[in-house]
Order: sequence, then C-alpha cells, then structure tokens
Amino acid sequence: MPLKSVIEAVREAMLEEMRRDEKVFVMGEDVGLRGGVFLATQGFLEEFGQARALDTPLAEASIMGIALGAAFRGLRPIPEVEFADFVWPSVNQLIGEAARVCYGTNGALSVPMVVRIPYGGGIRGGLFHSQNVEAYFCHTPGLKVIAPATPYDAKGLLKSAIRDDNPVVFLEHKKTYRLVRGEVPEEEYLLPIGKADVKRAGDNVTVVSYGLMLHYCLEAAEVVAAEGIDVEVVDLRTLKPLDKETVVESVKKTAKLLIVHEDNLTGGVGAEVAALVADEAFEYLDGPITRLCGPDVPTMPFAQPLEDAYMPNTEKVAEALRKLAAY
Amino acid sequence: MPLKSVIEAVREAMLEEMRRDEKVFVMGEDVGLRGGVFLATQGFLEEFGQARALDTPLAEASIMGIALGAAFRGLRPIPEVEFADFVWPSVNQLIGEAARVCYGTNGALSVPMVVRIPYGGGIRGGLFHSQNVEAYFCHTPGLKVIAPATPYDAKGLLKSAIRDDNPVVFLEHKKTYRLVRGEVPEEEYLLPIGKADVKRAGDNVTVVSYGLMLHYCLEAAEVVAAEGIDVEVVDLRTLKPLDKETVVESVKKTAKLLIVHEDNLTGGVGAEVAALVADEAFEYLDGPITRLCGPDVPTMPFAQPLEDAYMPNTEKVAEALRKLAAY
Amino acid sequence: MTQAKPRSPKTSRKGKATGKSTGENRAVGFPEGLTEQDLLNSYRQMVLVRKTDERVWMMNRQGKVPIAASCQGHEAAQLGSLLAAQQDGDCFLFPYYRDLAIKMMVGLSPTQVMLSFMGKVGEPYSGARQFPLQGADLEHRVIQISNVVGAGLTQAVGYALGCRMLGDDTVVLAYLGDGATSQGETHEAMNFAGVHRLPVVFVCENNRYAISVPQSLQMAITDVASRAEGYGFPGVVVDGMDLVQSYQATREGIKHARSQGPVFLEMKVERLMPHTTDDDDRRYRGDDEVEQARLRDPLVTFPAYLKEQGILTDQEAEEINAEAQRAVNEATDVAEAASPPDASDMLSHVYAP
Amino acid sequence: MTQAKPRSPKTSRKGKATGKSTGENRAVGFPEGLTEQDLLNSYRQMVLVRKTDERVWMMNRQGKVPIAASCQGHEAAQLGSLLAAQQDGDCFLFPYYRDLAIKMMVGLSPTQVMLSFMGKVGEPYSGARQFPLQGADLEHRVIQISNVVGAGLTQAVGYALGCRMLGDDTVVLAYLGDGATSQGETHEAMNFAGVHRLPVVFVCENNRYAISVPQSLQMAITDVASRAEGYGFPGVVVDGMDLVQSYQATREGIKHARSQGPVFLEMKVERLMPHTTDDDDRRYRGDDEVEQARLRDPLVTFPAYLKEQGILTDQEAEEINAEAQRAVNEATDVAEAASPPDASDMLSHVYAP
Ligand SMILES: Cc1ncc(C[n+]2csc(CCOP(=O)(O)OP(=O)(O)O)c2C)c(N)n1
Ligand SMILES: Cc1ncc(C[n+]2csc(CCOP(=O)(O)OP(=O)(O)O)c2C)c(N)n1
Ligand SMILES: [Mg+2]
Ligand SMILES: [Mg+2]
Repeated sequence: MPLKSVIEAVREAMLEEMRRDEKVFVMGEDVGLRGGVFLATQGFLEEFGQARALDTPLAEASIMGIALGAAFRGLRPIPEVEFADFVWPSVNQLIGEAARVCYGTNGALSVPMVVRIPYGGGIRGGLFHSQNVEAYFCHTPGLKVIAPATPYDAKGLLKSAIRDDNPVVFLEHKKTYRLVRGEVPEEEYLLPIGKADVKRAGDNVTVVSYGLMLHYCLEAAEVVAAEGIDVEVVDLRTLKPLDKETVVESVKKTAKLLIVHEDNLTGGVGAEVAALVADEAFEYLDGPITRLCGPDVPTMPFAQPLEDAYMPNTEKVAEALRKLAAY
Repeated sequence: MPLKSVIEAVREAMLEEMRRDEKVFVMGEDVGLRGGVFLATQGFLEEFGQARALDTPLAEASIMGIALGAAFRGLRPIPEVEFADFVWPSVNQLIGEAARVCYGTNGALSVPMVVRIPYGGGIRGGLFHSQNVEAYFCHTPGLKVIAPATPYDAKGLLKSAIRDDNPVVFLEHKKTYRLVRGEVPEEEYLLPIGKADVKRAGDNVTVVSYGLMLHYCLEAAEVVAAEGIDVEVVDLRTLKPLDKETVVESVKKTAKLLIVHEDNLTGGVGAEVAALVADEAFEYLDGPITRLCGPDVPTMPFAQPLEDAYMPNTEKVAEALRKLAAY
Repeated sequence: MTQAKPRSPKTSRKGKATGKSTGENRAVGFPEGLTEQDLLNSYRQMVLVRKTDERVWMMNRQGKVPIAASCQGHEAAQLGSLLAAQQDGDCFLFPYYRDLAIKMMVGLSPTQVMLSFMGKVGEPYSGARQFPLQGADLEHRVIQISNVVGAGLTQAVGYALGCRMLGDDTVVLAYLGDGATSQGETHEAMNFAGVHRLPVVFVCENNRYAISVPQSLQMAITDVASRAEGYGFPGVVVDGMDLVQSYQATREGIKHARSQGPVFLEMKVERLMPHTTDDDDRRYRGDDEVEQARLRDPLVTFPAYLKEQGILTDQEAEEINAEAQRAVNEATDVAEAASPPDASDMLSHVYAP
Repeated sequence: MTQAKPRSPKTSRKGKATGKSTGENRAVGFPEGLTEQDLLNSYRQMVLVRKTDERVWMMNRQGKVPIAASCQGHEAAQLGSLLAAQQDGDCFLFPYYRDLAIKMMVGLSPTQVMLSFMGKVGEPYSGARQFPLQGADLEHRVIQISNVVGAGLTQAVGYALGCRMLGDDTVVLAYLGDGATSQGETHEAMNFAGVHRLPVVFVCENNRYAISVPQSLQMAITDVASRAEGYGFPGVVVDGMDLVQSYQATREGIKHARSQGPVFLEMKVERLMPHTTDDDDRRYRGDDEVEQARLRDPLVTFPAYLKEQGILTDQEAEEINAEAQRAVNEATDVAEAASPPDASDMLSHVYAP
C-alpha cells in the first residue's frame, strides 16, 4: 500500500466523493484559486470549476449559513473553516441552527454537510492559530464530531462523513497534516462513524486519546512496554457519538484508565469519557481515572518554551502511565 | 429579612453597584426604554440616563465587542444577552477574544465585564428560548461562570461579579426569576465567586446541582428523607472555577455521588464533576457516579408533554437517589 | 427595475392624520397581472388572517397559547408579496416569525394553524417541538428553522445558490424585520448574494421597532433600502401598508432577481400590537402612536379601496367576515380537542437515519 | 469633510505604466500642519520599516521567525495616517496584523520589534505568547487582541464609547483590510458607530486581496468606502500609495470624527509580498501584476517626490538607508542573543488578580 500524509488522504477523500456525486462541493476562504491554505483542495478549481470549488468572502457566519441553505436544497456542501480559531463567527449557524434542523423540523429536513476544520497546536500558531475546539461540538446534540489521527482513518472517515446525512464536524490536526504518514489502500473503502479503534492491545492500563496525541500515546506505550507495562491504546476517532462500548470493554480488561488530550482539561472530551467509565465500569476500576490534558490556559502560547510547556508529549504520557500502573 | 424574587435580587444588585460606581453600566437589547424583557433593568434609564442604560441595535456580536472595548477604556460594562439562545453570534468576542485578553496581553489588560444571560427551560420556550449554555463557557479558560439558584445567592454573587476584574458569564435561570423567592438582607453583602454551598447536609448520598434543578434536588431530598435516605445537597453556584474541595469533601463523607443538571448529559458540567471525583475521591467511592441530566436532544421541545419528558424533576431525582442509596 | 427610485412612503406620521384613507398612494387602474378576483381573494385572506391573529392572542390570554407574535399591520406587505410569489409559481420562501399571513396563506388550513399555536398533534412545521409555525413546511416551499433574528438569511441565500447549481429557475424570498438589518449575518447574506448575483428578493418589513428599540437607535439612516447599493444591487422603498404596491414591487423584484440578481425591498409597515403576547408596549410607546397607525390599518384601507374601485360591496364584506369567523371558530374547536404529542416523541429525530 | 467627494485614486493599473513617478497626484505646496521635517522623518521611518520588514522575512526563511505578514506596499497609508494621529496627539489605535509600520513607529525600537518576531523576553505586546506585535502596547496607546479578521472593530468602537462616557477627547483609529469588510462584525461596528456618532476613523487598507481571494469575489462594488453612507457617515477613497494624501485624509477624518462622528477611509494600496511568509502568491496572481505594482512602491515614489521638492538629497537618502541598516542589524543581533521566556510563564495571567 502506498504511504500517504494526512493532508493527502483528506484531499483524496474529497476528490473521490466529488467525482462520485456531483452534489458534493467545497466552499470557503481560499479553497478555489489557491487550493486551500493547506492545499487540501489543490486542483479542485481546475477539475470542478468555480461553482464546486467556491472561494467565499471572508465571513464565516455566511460560509456556514450558505452551506446550510444549499444543503436544504439537496446539495452536500463541505464548508471549510480556515483555522479552528475562526469558527466562532459561524457557530450561530452550526451550533444554533444546523444541529437543530432535523429535530426542529420533526425529521422533515436534514443537513448533509461536513464542516472541515484544521485545528490544534504544536506549530507555533500562538493563541489564535492553535485552538482545540472539539469539546464545544461534542456537547451539541445533532452534530457528529470526528477527529482522526492517521491518513487511513482520515480518508475512510471523511468519505463516510460526506455520505452521512447529518452535520459532521471533521477536525484535522494541523500538525499531523504532513508529519503523520501511513498506508492508505488504493481501492475505495469507508470507515464507520462512531467506532473507536484499539490501536494497540494491552493488559495493564487503558489509554484513551485521539488526534495528534494518539501518536504520543503509542510512543509512550512502547517506552513503558520496555519497563513491563502493557498498555492498551484506544483511538476514539469519532468524538461524538462516543464509542462507549469499546472504551468500557477496554477498562473492564485493564481496570485502569488514562485519558490524554491536547485540549484544555476542564470540560474537555476526557471529562465525558471519565464520567462514562465512572458510571458504567465503576466496579471494574482499580485506580483513579487520570487525565493528562492541556492545562486550563487559553491555548498554547507562541514562544517555543511556552508552547512546549503546554503540550502533552510522549515523556509526559509515559510518566502518567507509570504512575497509574504503580497504583 | 424581606422575601424577594430572583429577578428582584438581580435588579437590586445592579442598581446598588451602579450607584456605587459610575463606571458600571448596562447595555443590550431593550435594556433601556423597556427596562429589559424580564424587567431586570426597570427604571435604570430614568435613574442613570441613556448612556448607562444603553439600548443597542439588534446585534449580539457588537454588544459583546463594544462592551469589551469599553472595558479596555476602564469601564465596567454589564452586557445583556436577551436569551441564552442568542449568545452564539457573540461568542467570537466572548470565547474568542474576551477570555484571552488578560493572557494574550501578558496581564497588561483585563476585562471587568459581566455578561448577563437568562437561560434554561421549563417555560414553554421551545428550541430557541430554552437553551442551557453553561458547558461551553465552563470549557473556556479565562472566563468565570456563575449560575445561582436563589435570590440571596444571585444578589451576592452578581455584586461580586461586577467587582471582579475578569469576564464573568452570569447565568440566570428564567424559570427561577419569579418562581423562586427567598430572604435577602437589607444590608449590603457580597458572596465569594468559586465557592459552592452545602444547601442541605446529609450522610448517605451527595447530590451536586445548580440553578433551577437545585430546588428539585432539595425537594427530592425531603421526599427520600422520609424513607431514611439522608442526602447532602451541594449547590455549585459557581460553575467555573469549580469548587472541587467542597464536592470532594462531601463525597468523602457520603461515598456516593449523583449529579443533576438540566443541560444535555454529554459533555455537560456533570461530566467534569464526575471526572474530578473519579480521580480525586476514587478511594472513597462506594457506588457508580451517576448523572441525571437533560437527554442528548437539542433543548426541550415546545409541546407540554415533550418539554416535561425532557426536564429532570423532583420525582426523577428522588428515584435516582433511591437507586444510588440502595447500591 | 434598476431604475426604480426609492419612493418615500406617505405615512400618516408625515401627512396629516385625517382619520380617513384617501387612497392617494394607490395604483390607478389595474396593475400588471392582477385581476379583480385576485384582489378579492387577497381581501378574503387578509380577513381570515386577522381573525386568526386575534383569536390566537385571545387564547394566549386564556392560557391556551403560550406565545404569539402578531402580524397585525403587516398583512398588506405580506400578502402582497405572497401574491407576487404565487403568481410567479416558482418561488421559495424564508419568512420570519412575524409572517403569519404568509405561512398561513401558502396553503395551511386554519385548523393546522391553530394546532400549531396550541402545540398539538398535526402541527405542520415541527411536530410541535418548536414555537408555532417554525421549522419547515416543505409542501408549501417554506423554511424557517428558528426565530433567531437574522439567522435565516444566509440560509436563504444558500438555498438560492443551491438552486442555481441544480439549474432551477427558483427565486428565493427572504423576509426580515428592521431590527434584523443590524445583524452581522444580514450583511454577510446580502454581500454574498450581491457578489454572486443570486436570485434573492430580500423583503424587509420595517415597522420601526425591534421590540422596544426604535429605528433611530437601530440605524443612522431613514431608508435601510439604501444599503443595498453597497452590495451592488438595488433597494426600493415600498408602502407596505398598501397591498397593491407591495405586490407590484415584489413582482418587479422577482423578475429582477431572476434576470439580474438580488433586490432589497423595504416595506414600511406598522406594528399594531405589542411585540409578542409577552410584551407590554405601553412601556415604550404612547397609545396615540398606535392609534395613529390604526388609521392606516390595511383591514380598514384595503376594503375601502376595494369598495371605491367597485370590487367589493358592503354585503360581500359582511359575508367574508362571517365566513372567516366561522372558519376560525371551527379550527379553534378542532385544535382544542386535539391531543398533544406523545412524550416518547421527545427522543426522536435528533439525527437523520 | 462631509463635502469631500470620493476621489478615484489614479493607479498605475489605470494610467499608463511609465515606470516613473510623475508625482501628479501629489499635493502642490505644503499640506496643513506638515513641515519638511515631518516628511523627512516619515521617509526615515519608511526606510526603517522596510528594512525591518525585509529582515524579518529573511529570518523566516532561516527558520528564526515562525511567521510574518509583510506591510510592503502599505507603508505610505500606514505612516501617513499615523502622522495625522500623532499630530492630533489624542488618538488611540486599533491596528491589524499587517500594520507593522504603525506598530513600530508609535515608538517601539527596532530591537523590541525583533524580539517580538523571534518570541523572546522583552516582547512588548504579549510577552511572546502571541504572534508578533499582537496583544497590547498600552504605553503607545495601541491594542490588537487577535488576528481574527474583523474582531478588533467592535472593540475599537466600544473603546470610543468608553472615551465618550469618561469625557475624553480621544479619536479612535480602527484599521482593517478589504477582506475584513465582509465580516458581519465589521457591519455591526460601523452601524453602532453611526448610530451613536462616535469618534472613530475606520481606515481600510484595500489591497484587493484577502490572501488569494480577489476583490471581485469579496464584494460586488468598486469602492467599499461607498458603504459608509448606509451607516449615516461619509466614506472617502484615498490613494494609499501616497503618504501625503493618506496623511491629509486622515487628518480631516480625525477632525470630522471628533466633531461629527465616524468616517470611513478607503486607502487603495498594493500588497507587494505574498499574504504572509506561509503563502505562495504565484498560485493565484501573475508576476507581472506584482511587477506593475512595484512601480508605485512608496519606497520608490516617496523619495522621488521628496527629491523633486528639494527636501531630500541623494546623499541624505544614502545616509538614511545606511542608518536604518545599522539599526536593523544591531536589533537582530540583540534579539538573537536574547532569551526566550521561561516555561513557567505559561501558567500565569489566565485571570486578573
Ligand atoms: C439573535 C436574536 N437576538 C434577540 C432576539 C430577541 N428578539 C426577538 S424579536 C426581536 C426584535 C426584532 O425586531 P425586527 O427585526 O424589527 O422584527 P419585528 O419583530 O419588529 O417584526 C428581538 C430583539 C432574537 N430572537 N434573536
Ligand atoms: C475570522 C478570520 N477568518 C480567516 C482568517 C484567515 N486569514 C488571515 S488574513 C486573511 C485575509 C485578510 O484579508 P484582508 O482583510 O484584505 O487583509 P490583508 O491581509 O489583505 O491586509 C484571512 C482569510 C482570519 N485570520 N480570521
Ligand atoms: Mg421591527
Ligand atoms: Mg486585503
């Protein structure tokens, strides 16, 4: 199988779906003439024309609202928010409107839309080019939220998201775009939304993560494996709906749970995972549910040492695993 | 002590602070001529003039951004969002900007602003006049979030919020406005932000709640008391920063925790409370951490039976308490 | 259409208040495409809407309808524009919460409307999950997802974009209030529509109030229609108290939209009632203001005009009234007897399958 | 000011491109309040800014500066408006991310600027938590909380409101790009400023691009200044490649703002570089376009004008260049040797005490 980067996988997924279904189109700032600031839509304007690779004015609320309206007419828009940090002007349409359309019309209308959002830090983006925004959308019934970590997952899940009839927030960690490469089959495949993936099986501790952090968890698992700690690494992949079963199954086996994410600790996705397990696997637990997350500061700062201090990394994860294993 | 309603307490708090400090002013839709759609600012225009009871255009983003800018000049604005459901256009300024000002200027600037937001359901408000929005703000470092349940707490906390130099989201449950009455001292008092309040002491089960639901929890505690279950009711009052100590102390005593809120279950404030306890009071727990919350549907629907089906109530709380006590 | 100059509407504020409609603003002879029958039918609709509106308000006072926004004073603008849209035959509508006349007259029965206000089974927009007549009535080509002011406008523009992509000939009519013009999203919707010359008619029902906030605190200009130029398309001021003028302007607007791109129609209207059943407008405006406005009530001036023109007799007017009253009574009885939705519905349709 | 008619700037796109500045747009004689010394000083600033801008770009290529947005081509507009603000003495500035010339020339040293781009201790805006020169420089009366496009405008308007409430005589200058005009918040900011006649000068640096998106896909009009009318205040088109014209327009704008309320200045400028160091503009515009634009580079035309006017000699120009080069070299050395902030800073200042 050929090795691809995450950004290549993302681009291919859209390309294939746009070729398959002419109702699919991309829209957003710089997606047309420039092919996207991360080149996710490179060549789309040439192949599909202006109408399906639509450069919009600089106005996120309208990007989302117009995508929504087009979806009402039966199209399948893929609006892009250039950076997660700029999603806020659009959330009246996304959280306020899109998420409630199906429920609020008693099922008469639905919103087949995928909102692509490059997010995350570790790239010297400072306070306004690094934000994690997943928790806000995970708290919003009516939305689905996907955050893949690998090219394989990114492609298979993005294709499924495009075919899904609900509004899907598709979060692409910017640092994984070119850094993470992996095998991607030539032949077409889809991956199910809502299914976590056990990326490494193990018996002693379960670590639950997603996105960039998943890779640090895998590395840390290898580090502590050498010390005799056998870690099971669960990649959530879909953050909403959460795959409760896979997480609970794993904890029933290992009895110990570490949750790792880059997003701020308080009220993050990890809180929900912890709450689920503290309810549904309570009797199996043999140690405190531990979270290793971004601290509660407004995103990672610009200067290198400050950014490094914010970010969880392999060593920090390994340390948390050791502590939990020793409990 | 005189009995007052929540809305009277809110109004009095602002009135006193505006008389005390001329930098304090209210702004928002209908706050001037009409005195607010809930009459929270009734008489303010007459007493303080248009400049300090400022009727704004219908544009929430600007309400928040203008408040922020005025705060930069040293004023202490109290912008009102007419209903929580309309906060979304403003969150670019609130979550994106205001919350990051102090951090992003290395402490050079701060934002002494209180955003008043009437929220919550049970008033036949349907999908767009009932929303709970607390979880979004609780996940935002740089903000403080307050959600009082009683007139006494509302007044004391609002006065403290107005004197606080940080952006505070002050959530007023609409159904409590006139329904909940309680004693409010004549003399001035302040209540500390960040301190939960044990509203009822008990030994068998801890229930953590806030806002309207707090009252249902207190009622349910009485119901099950008759059955021999002694419930401790913790009113969070401040949702961010969470008073971890009071919650953990209580659970260490009772060993059982029920969390009740009206907001959607997944990723709600209850998830964070559960996660904290599952980490920090793990060894004391003697039962699964249980959440009784709004289901994951987009807010309570309009028709009475649908709304009732959504809302947690005294009977549902009592049932959950019985189950947990019997564990 | 592009050459249409903004006309300042003659309102009773500006003219002298004689208490008598002179019909001086009205079209002389018959406007393009309109028959006597159309006008009579519009009058019939207007009466039915008014009776419904009044009944709903009354039922709110009885505790049977939780909330309602009255369209009293807006009927001529709404029904005039709807008439144009229906004659066109290929329009799609994005109304707002005050557009009872539109939502009803696209084809709902009085009973459906009453079921909606009371939140009963048979509610046509949302299965009674939402405020009355909010959600979607796809059968009649109407969408209004929410009552968040301004939120429907970018959606309307997106709908028009979708229609163009699929080769439809549809024109989208997007309704908003004067207060809604202040929202950032309104600006973004108009800008996008202008850049892509989309077939959208923006219909602004300017009643000079956003709840209590008067126009002078909402904008620094007299005619918000003048903003359209800044988006590269025409804006027109219309006397929205006049059904014929509202019809004509909308008809021209639809033609323009289809051939050249967006138009903005500013319909100057009067809000004869408080903002909603929850409001008390005596807090912020004098009784005399509303009394003055009532002189221009389309339910007064339109039948007077029809009678002047020899289209309507007193007796016909009586009959129309009685018929409407019967229909509303009947609808009320049926709706009162109907069941509310079953509690188990609460969990369904969060997601499409 | 109100009678100031929008002037269409003569750009080399429209005129014939002779490769030689004739100075035909320039003021004859001396504009109000300007001395030879002012102009010479502005030139000195312009050279220093350009050398800094070039150095920063180079250091990005060396991996020492993570990101930079160049102000090349915008210097005349920025320094002209700053000169007016400084002469007024009571202005407060809300610039945006492309306003290096403004942020530097309010009073920062080249070293402070270099420390900022490299994220070192001594960074003046945010203690190196943010992108370069982003946060607040209160000593010099400058705030720019973020680089979220349009987000500073309502804040600027709110600042002006606050000033009025406290009785200050301050005028606020709020800067934005052409792309920023599409944001809903920009509309809301302008509308509020208009309603309350606040002392705000909106300065739009229109370089006809928002990253890759050309003006024709951003708006359906030629001069975005024309939108100001819809908010009840004047809009003026200015040749932002001409420092003197930019100065004059801003000076008049400040006067108008203080006495009558907001003004919108549209400075037509050229973006001579890619959007940022991360961008590759060959993907969306031809080399010839930029080459043409370079003929109007203020670093070429301004000194030519000064020489024509007998204000600047070749030798002085040499000296100014050499002096700037020295300053930038020195600043670079100091900044490279400086320490980055300590990791423990990461947790501080989330909340005010
Ligand atoms: C975004 C938003 N903010 C506030 C409200 C509360 N609200 C409901 S209607 C209204 C006034 C709307 O005025 P206008 O647009 O002029 O329409 P009208 O009611 O006069 O027809 C307000 C402030 C809302 N529904 N949505
Ligand atoms: C709200 C928001 N959306 C998107 C971006 C990404 N972005 C940064 S600059 C820019 C273009 C801005 O263009 P313009 O306002 O014309 O200013 P210029 O860079 O041309 O000076 C974009 C899209 C952003 N910073 N903020
Ligand atoms: Mg109105
Ligand atoms: Mg630009």
